Amino acid sequence: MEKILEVKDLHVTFSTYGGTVKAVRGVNFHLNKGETLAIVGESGCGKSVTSNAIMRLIPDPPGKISKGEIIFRGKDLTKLSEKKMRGLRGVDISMIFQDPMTALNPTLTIGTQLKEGLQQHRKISSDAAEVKAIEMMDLVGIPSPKERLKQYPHQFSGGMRQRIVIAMALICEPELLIADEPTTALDVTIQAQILELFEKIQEVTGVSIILITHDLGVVAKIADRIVVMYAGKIIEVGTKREVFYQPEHPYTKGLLNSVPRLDLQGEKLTPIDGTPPDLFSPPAGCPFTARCPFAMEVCDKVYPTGTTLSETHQVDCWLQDDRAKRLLATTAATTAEK
Amino acid sequence: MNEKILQVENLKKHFTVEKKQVLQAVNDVSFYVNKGETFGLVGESGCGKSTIGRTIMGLYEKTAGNVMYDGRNVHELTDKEKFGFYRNMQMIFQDPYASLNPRSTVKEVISEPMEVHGLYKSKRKQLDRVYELLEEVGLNRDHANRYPHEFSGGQRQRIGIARALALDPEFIIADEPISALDVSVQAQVVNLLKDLQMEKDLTFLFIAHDLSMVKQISDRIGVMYLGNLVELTASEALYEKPLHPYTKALLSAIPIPDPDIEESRERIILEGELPSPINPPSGCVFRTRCPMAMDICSIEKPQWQEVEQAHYVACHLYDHTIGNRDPVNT
Amino acid sequence: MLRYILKRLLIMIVTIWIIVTLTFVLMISIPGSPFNSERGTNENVQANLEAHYNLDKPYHIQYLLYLKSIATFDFGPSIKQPGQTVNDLLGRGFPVSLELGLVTIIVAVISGIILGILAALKHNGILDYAAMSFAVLGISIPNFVLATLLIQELAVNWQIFPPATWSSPAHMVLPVIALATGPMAIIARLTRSTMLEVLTQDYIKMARAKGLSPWKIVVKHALRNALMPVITIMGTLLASILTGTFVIEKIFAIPGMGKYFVESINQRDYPVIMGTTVFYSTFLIFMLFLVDIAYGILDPRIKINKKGGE
Amino acid sequence: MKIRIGTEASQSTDQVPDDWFNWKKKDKEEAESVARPSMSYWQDAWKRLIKNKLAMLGLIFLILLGFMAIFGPILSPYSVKIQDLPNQYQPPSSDHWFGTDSHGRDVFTRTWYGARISLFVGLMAALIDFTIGIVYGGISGYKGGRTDSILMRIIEILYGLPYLLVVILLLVVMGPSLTTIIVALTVTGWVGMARIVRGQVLQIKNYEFVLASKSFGTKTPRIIRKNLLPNTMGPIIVQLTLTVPSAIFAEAFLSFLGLGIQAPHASWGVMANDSLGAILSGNWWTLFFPAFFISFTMFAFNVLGDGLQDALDPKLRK
Amino acid sequence: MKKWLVILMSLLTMMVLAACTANEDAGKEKDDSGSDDGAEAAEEDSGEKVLYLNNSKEPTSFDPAIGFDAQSWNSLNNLMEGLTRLGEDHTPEAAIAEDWDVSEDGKTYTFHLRENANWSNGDPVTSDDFVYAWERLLDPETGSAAAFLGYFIEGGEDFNSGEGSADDLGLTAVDDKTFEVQLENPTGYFLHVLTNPAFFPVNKAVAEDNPDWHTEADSFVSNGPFALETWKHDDEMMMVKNEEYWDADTVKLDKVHWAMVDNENTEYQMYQSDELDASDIPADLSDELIDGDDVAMEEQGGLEFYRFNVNEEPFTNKKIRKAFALAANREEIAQYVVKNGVEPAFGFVSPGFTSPDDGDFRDANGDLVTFEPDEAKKLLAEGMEEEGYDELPPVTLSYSTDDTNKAIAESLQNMFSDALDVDVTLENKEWNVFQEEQKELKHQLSRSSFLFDYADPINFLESFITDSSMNRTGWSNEAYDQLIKDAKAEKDEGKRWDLMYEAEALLAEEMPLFPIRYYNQVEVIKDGVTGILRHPVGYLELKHADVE
Repeated sequence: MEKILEVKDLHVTFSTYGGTVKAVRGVNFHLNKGETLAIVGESGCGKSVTSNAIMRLIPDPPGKISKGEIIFRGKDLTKLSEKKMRGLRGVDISMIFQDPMTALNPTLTIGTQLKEGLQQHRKISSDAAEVKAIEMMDLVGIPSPKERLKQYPHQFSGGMRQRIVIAMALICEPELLIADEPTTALDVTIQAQILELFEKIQEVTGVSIILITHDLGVVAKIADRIVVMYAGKIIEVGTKREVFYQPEHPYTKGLLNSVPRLDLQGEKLTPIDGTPPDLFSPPAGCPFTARCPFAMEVCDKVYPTGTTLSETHQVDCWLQDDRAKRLLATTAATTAEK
Repeated sequence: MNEKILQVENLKKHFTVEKKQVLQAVNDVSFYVNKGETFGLVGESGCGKSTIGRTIMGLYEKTAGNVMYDGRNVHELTDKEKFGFYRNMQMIFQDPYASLNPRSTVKEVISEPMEVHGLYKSKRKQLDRVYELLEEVGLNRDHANRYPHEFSGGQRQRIGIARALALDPEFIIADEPISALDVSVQAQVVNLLKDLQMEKDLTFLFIAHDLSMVKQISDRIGVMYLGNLVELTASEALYEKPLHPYTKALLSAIPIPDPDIEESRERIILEGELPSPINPPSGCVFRTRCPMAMDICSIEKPQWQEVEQAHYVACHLYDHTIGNRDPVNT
Repeated sequence: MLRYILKRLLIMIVTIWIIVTLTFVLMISIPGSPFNSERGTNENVQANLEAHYNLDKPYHIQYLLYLKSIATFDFGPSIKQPGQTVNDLLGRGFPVSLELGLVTIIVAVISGIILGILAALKHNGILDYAAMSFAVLGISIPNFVLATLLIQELAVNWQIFPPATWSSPAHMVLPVIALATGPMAIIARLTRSTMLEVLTQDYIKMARAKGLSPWKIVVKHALRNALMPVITIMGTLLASILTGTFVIEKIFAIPGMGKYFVESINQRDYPVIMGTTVFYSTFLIFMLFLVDIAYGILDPRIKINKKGGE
Repeated sequence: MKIRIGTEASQSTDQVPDDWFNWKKKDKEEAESVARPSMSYWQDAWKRLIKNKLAMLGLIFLILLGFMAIFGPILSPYSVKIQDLPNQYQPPSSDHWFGTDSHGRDVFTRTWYGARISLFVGLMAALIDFTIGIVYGGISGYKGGRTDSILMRIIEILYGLPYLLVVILLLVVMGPSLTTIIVALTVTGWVGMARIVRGQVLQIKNYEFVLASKSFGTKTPRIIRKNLLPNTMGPIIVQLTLTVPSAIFAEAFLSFLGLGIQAPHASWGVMANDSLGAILSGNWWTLFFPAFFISFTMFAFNVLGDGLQDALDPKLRK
Repeated sequence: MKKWLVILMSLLTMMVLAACTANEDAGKEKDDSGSDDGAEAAEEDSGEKVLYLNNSKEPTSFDPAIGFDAQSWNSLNNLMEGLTRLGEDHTPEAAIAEDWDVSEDGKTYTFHLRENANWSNGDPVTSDDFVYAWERLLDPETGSAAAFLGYFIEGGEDFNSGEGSADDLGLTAVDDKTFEVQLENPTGYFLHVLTNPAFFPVNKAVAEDNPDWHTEADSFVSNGPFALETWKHDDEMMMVKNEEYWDADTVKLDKVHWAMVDNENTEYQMYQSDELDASDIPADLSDELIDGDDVAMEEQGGLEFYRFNVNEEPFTNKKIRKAFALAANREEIAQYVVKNGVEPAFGFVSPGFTSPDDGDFRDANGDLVTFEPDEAKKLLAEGMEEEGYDELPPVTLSYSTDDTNKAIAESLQNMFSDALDVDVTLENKEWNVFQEEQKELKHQLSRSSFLFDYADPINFLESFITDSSMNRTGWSNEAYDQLIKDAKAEKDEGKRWDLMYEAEALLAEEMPLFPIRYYNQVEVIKDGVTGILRHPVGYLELKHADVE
């Protein structure tokens, strides 16, 4: 499998009046060609920051990629000049944002907004761009595209707007598409339409997708591999099935247990107690310690090194340590005795 | 046991937008809530579910119909009676960021209803009650002097719940209380609500767009579409045997966090978009997107009828005068 | 659209009527007479004059006469400039004031917007501080001080521009600078702050994600949205510029209509007071109306709403 | 393929002592702990403001100015009234720090007396604008509907009124005095404030916390007092910081029309206008000091206003 | 929506272009030695003599009966001419009237008009034109503020008050070129009065044809040294030499350009940048400029003074009035406040009125009101005792809104405080209100000014008789009334002057008003500009002016 993107030891910080927020703290992952990688996590875990960092869209100041490499097709994006980066954006890497209501400029026709990326990068005529725009509108399933090109965003519903945003992102036929919570703002029936569209697009264009989401249902449907983030760290990586069926990190487990399932009856949900830590002063050890039902003293003090469970499955957790396994066994024994 | 504490009869709520244009937010909706149960109201954004909640609460004037609480018409109460009524019924709001006054401390937020109703003569007692409430929702008394913005979303929502409990109500309208929260936290709040219901014998009207969560907490569920109630039944029945095409589509659209199930599932993808409530379709409002629409659907509004025991639906497919067609299997 | 315009027109007429009435009440409540002179005039002569200008009539008749003159757009003769009608005065003064005002607005808007954009793009940078200091300085100097200073430096000491009067483009430079500095500063600050806000919007991020150049993003995506608040304050700005023209016209000896405001009151030249008030108000209200329309053009959402309203 | 995930692990697994592998005591408090120090909105805003150097510069200047307005005249051996005609137009010296003016009065002393008048005018105008604006805008925004459109129409009419005309008429009718000046400044000045309050109220009255308050039967006055006002304060305060200097400025404009305050009192506006000829004659100090203080006060209030806007803007808070 | 951008860009470009052209223009002008515009430079090259002056404001009216103010006179006096005109020695000399006869009783004047006196349109100036103009002046329908000047004419006051008719006026057109006037009293200074623009003729034929003949340059007909070429209202005027003028040979200027700049500083700045040939001196610059070579200074008949209201406490008391009068340091006011070389006034009638024995009125009657702070303090104490005051009732000093008025008022406030220990409140009123209140005796102490209409002290002195509309003090004194009445009827000049000396002394004794300073006319004039005449009583004269 060809890696089209590799993120190595990425650190992103934001300096605010209250101090420095370490939003992303040493993140490593890669993306294979043609796959869909889901980055899952709760709000503030750094998943959006990571995706923005890949696009080099972190507002600087206050944000800053303080360390790390982002290798895309052999080039380190963090070292590219702004101008070269601009040539990459929209052409090789595109991005879709969460809220289709605000992602479109209300004062420009969608035709203008669709075409401008193409015109910027491909230096083609307005007419040619229009042909391409209509083609894209067709692809994303917008009826009578020619007429609708002249309309303004407010004349479209939320679902339609998200389709337009997708068309916009794909118009230059990028290799990598980063979708930042693309369905969160949509109703379920519309979400279903859009997810369907993603599948179709990947089939047609073969684009690799990084999907940022907090919705495990969505992940279960369209992801190939999953990255679980918590408090600026990646705590578990694996294929979809590994993460869903053999989760090893207590957080991943907790997450799966706390989600209500339509197909299961009446069992009480198991929430994860507590609140994620404040990233102004992240704990030295594992950030999940305070909420972890299996927290040990070591967890507070040292961040666990990664444990490789399979070729595709890694987890950062002290429970993987042999000593912890012994502890678990003795505890199980004592509980059983009682 | 099955005492109907709240009855909503043919409730209509229309808003006038600009001039002459009428937004039919709620159209002829009837249902009841039994004492001690959780009644879930689901639907997609703009279907009028929040409007129903606020109209029941008396925050909006109704356009037509009745809201009977404990045998009394909520919209016909005198100001004084209404003030008393608020002690029975309280509300939890959607946005934990917007529903707490950012300039008040947690103590002030929670004690505000008590102060308005003059429950406690002494400040001391009132404060004790605030501490008690905080602990009930899983926070601690040290939090009382902090400001809402210092808390996480889940914590804030618990503060909102504490406020709703301050008057010791028997009925709580929870208006999308979890939709703004993270998944792991949603379960905290839902469990808290469930515990409180057991402890205090509360009745809930639980409004949400997330059917899987509503199903988790509700005894009975009403499904809304564009201002109309389209189906109402017990929560298991709704999942096991949905009748209305919209309910079916809704159920199938919800992704299940299980790759195997998800990959094998067939789904009904609804075409098109939600019509505008300013100019809703004639007849059945769902007909424009319904995969099983018939001619009659555009002409006549389907009756609200009890098709099976305690299973209501408004759809011509189940109209006996047309012929009881068995619904297509999902 | 037509109905909307008609409705607006009706509201404008009512507004002007109220303004006229207010002005009339204020006007008759000032002591003094147009025929007051250092020497004191013969009573008989005074009575004759008052009769000639209908000032001997009861107030309600005078009021009706004014309303009539307004309805016919004929404000009658000026009392203090015999042989001149109010329409003559306005016809002469207004084009000059308009020219001054228009050039000022254009200069203020363009330079203000450019300054604001530069400041926003270099947020918290040196350019930002420089532009904003300049802007605040612009607001901080009374225009009569600035005007006198400009003449002394640029006209007298450096002899770059003519010091006063109004006859060639060169004559415009100093008064326009003096008048435009304040509004420019206001616009610059406003543009900066809305620009900063707009730049954080998702669609700007989207545009960046498309790989558009910063210049294109500013011009195509940010500017138009950032201009909305500028358009909103345009009405008030216009009013303040029109007020400001009085001072500037006086200092630069520009034959505009600004002085009629002050002199007509000092001289109790009632028809001129009425005429200038009505003219000014109508103009201003009409400009506010145009601002509304401009708003609609800039923001497609509004246009549609109006269409929907028909 | 092997990927190392953790990077901050300073020690390799083997170096971690065995006895750390013990269950940690459960601490519910910790899970719900709130790490940030408790701070009210105002404390928070203040902290933000302090970081804004320019705004603090403005604030410090204004405090100094206030101090000098109160104590400045005491520092000077001259009285504001004392004239010494033969001693006119003395340049700044150790006797007269800011020189003397056309009547041989000490400019230093007069500047601080002028500060009193100018600041008084500015503060009064702001206070009146504030009061009327809050009541009018509050009613308009809160009541909404018909009331709102009528009240807004009235404002539109006020916009249409030629301000200059109104002010002159007023001054002629009432005669120039401090009261007249303040009335003239506020007669249409409150409109801006009213619009801001209205906009704020319109926005905030739909917030859920207001609805929440209504949902347990809170009466309108309490809602306004407890919910609306505290939350509209930010932009109102910012507007106030802009009203004060613009009133001082407008007063200077009235002085140009000859409608300023009477001797022996003098505002900066009067002093500046009286000394306009200094640009020609070179007696710069007569104009410079009042003009400088007008400008710098304007500047200080403006940067402070900008700073406050940033500090009080809820959008920046999370 | 690119359209919008296009508009913006084109506007921007326009601005840049405008700025560039503006610069070019400015550059050119500098080369033209800073003249007003290119055209003017061309005129200078062609040898035309153009004088650049400032009229400060739009002339109220060029209708001689209506334009009764300085902003009309300065230009009107050079456009038209009456029967007599002030000469270089400030005395009346023959103008349209070649000569005249005065009857024995001094009441009948017969004027012989020049045969070659013509209007600018070629019409001859006839005695009918004078009858027509003077009747209009006195006609109550005209509403002329200058009508009172015509009260010297028999039946003038009656006609103007609506009691008589035009037919009873003492005006007779004997023939086209002979004009006879009957007066009420023998008025020794009548020839001087006639120089006032109110007595200018009006071309009857033109005026009857077009009543608005005087409002535009096109229709304006003049009979003086200059004709009106262009008149851009509120902007500028251009006068050209009137070739039809009987004395056209004397006129040296080809053109006079009038700007209308109503701001002292701007006016001077324009002078500095060579856009004006003459300018007033801003008070702030007086110290620097007043001794310069380019300064022309001329006396002006007039007085700035303060009126007491003798009906209002505390000024019901003569000693208190005097105390205030003596407490004012006029020298300092003149030197440091008003500046520009004005003279402090120690009497009421300004210098420059020549008595029959060739002395000056002022020198003959001496200093009547001086600065005596000690005496003032004493008088105040005495006065307060007389009135039984423990404390002086509050005093408000009123003035009409104006920078100089304000500066003087502020000085007086301080002087009263210094010398009398009295804190006076200042109050300024807008001019119109101030006038009205002063006439209605609503002030206690109010600023006033008087400029002579004609060169005779009686013009001022008769203002303070009982019931005079110019009195405005509430002061009434039988002895004074009698003195004035006698003086006006007195045919013998020597005796008449004695009566006037006595009246002025009585005024100083009673002190219903106190003087501040006399007026003067000061301006800076460019090198090479000569012959601009300013009369102490009278109007700007450009007939003899010349530009190098």
